[in-house]
Amino acid sequence: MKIQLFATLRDRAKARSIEVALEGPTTVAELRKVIAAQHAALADLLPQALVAVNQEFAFDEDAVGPDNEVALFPPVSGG
Amino acid sequence: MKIQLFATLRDRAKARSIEVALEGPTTVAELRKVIAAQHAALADLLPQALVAVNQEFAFDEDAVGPDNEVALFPPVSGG
Amino acid sequence: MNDTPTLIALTEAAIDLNALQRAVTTDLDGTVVAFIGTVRGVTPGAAEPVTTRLEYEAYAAMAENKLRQVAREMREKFAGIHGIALTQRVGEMAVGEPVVAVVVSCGHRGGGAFEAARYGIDRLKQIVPVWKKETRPDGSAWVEGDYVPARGD
Amino acid sequence: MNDTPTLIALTEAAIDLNALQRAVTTDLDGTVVAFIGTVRGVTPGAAEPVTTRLEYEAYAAMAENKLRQVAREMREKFAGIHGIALTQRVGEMAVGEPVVAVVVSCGHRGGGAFEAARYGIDRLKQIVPVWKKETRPDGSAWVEGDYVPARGD
Repeated sequence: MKIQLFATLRDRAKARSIEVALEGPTTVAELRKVIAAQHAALADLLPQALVAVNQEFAFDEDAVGPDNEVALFPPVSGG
Repeated sequence: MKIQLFATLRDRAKARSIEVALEGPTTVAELRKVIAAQHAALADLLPQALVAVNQEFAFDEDAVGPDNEVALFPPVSGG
Repeated sequence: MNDTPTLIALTEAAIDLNALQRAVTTDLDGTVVAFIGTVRGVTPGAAEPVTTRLEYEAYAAMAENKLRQVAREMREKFAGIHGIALTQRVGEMAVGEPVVAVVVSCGHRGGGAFEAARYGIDRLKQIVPVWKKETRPDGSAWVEGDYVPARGD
Repeated sequence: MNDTPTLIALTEAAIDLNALQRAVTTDLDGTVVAFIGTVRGVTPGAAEPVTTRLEYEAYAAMAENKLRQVAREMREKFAGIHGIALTQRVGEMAVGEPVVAVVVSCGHRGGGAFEAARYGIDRLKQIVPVWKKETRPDGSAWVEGDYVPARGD
């Protein structure tokens, strides 16, 4: 599945998105582990990173699957 | 001396200013009485009217004389 | 660069908020707060709820002095602010038009600009000699103010 | 006429405060309050006090949704307000330029527009997915946010 990246995470990955191999639906907590394992360059940024699923903030116990729109980014600093 | 008028007082007097005959320096309280006596049309508006002397709000016990810039107007309603 | 620009205007010209924002913003500022008073067309609950037009008159020389006094008081009470613009428009204005603007800059959003703008418009409505005449469908009348100045105002 | 206009914009265009004021002002309004966030050039006390430029990036689709959510929350908390405009600019901006605007109208100056504008910018900075990269004389770096969203944000 595709995961969009923003700000520090995009710079680190040198890409606007990454692909993650996922075997069916899982949780946000599991997804974080899968990303860290498959994209080592992002590993140290993941603990602080926020996950959005279908454009809403998502939390560790939330479900996430290949059909969702998923994004990974640092705490926001706009305004 | 000349007294500038604004808003309701100007409308009532049908003039931007009135002339008041004053025998030398006096107080704002006295000036109010003189105006009421010499310009009867303004008499009923005078109790609520504000007096400015040299562009500052003036109070009954303050001195005022023919050399001052004097204005008479209702409480402000700008903004 | 002047870190504390103060702009005072009593004018018949339309109020340009973009220009006022630029004028108050110094290099130290990340926040600008603007209060804008507009001509309200409908005042629910009022005896005559519909306003067609407002006409503003000022005692110009004193009004400019009192606008400067409001700016001084704002700086005394809100030490964190930098730029101040106080603009009072006079003449005839239609419903929806900006009549008065109090624009304040400061470093951060918690630096006092909100509070200073609120203080500024409250004081302006107390001590700046400006009066408005309201035109309603049934005629026109001066709007009565109610603040009686005290010594020091 | 719509008594509760809501304007949401995530845009590369310059912010036009005059247009935003007109857009939020209904016939019921005598007050408009605008918070404008600008690019601060100097932050005294910071390790690197001088900013040359800011570059803003957004997760656009989610940012627009979250701007709408901020507007909904403003209406829930401040029942007296009428119009709301929330504009976040993205792209490169120079010192002094407006980056974000929260503009609120209400009937009278005590009707909640000051409080709603303050609430709006606070929430925008918490939940709208936008990030800024700061260019200083010594290089550039992303500015770190510190708000961790909770369920419902």
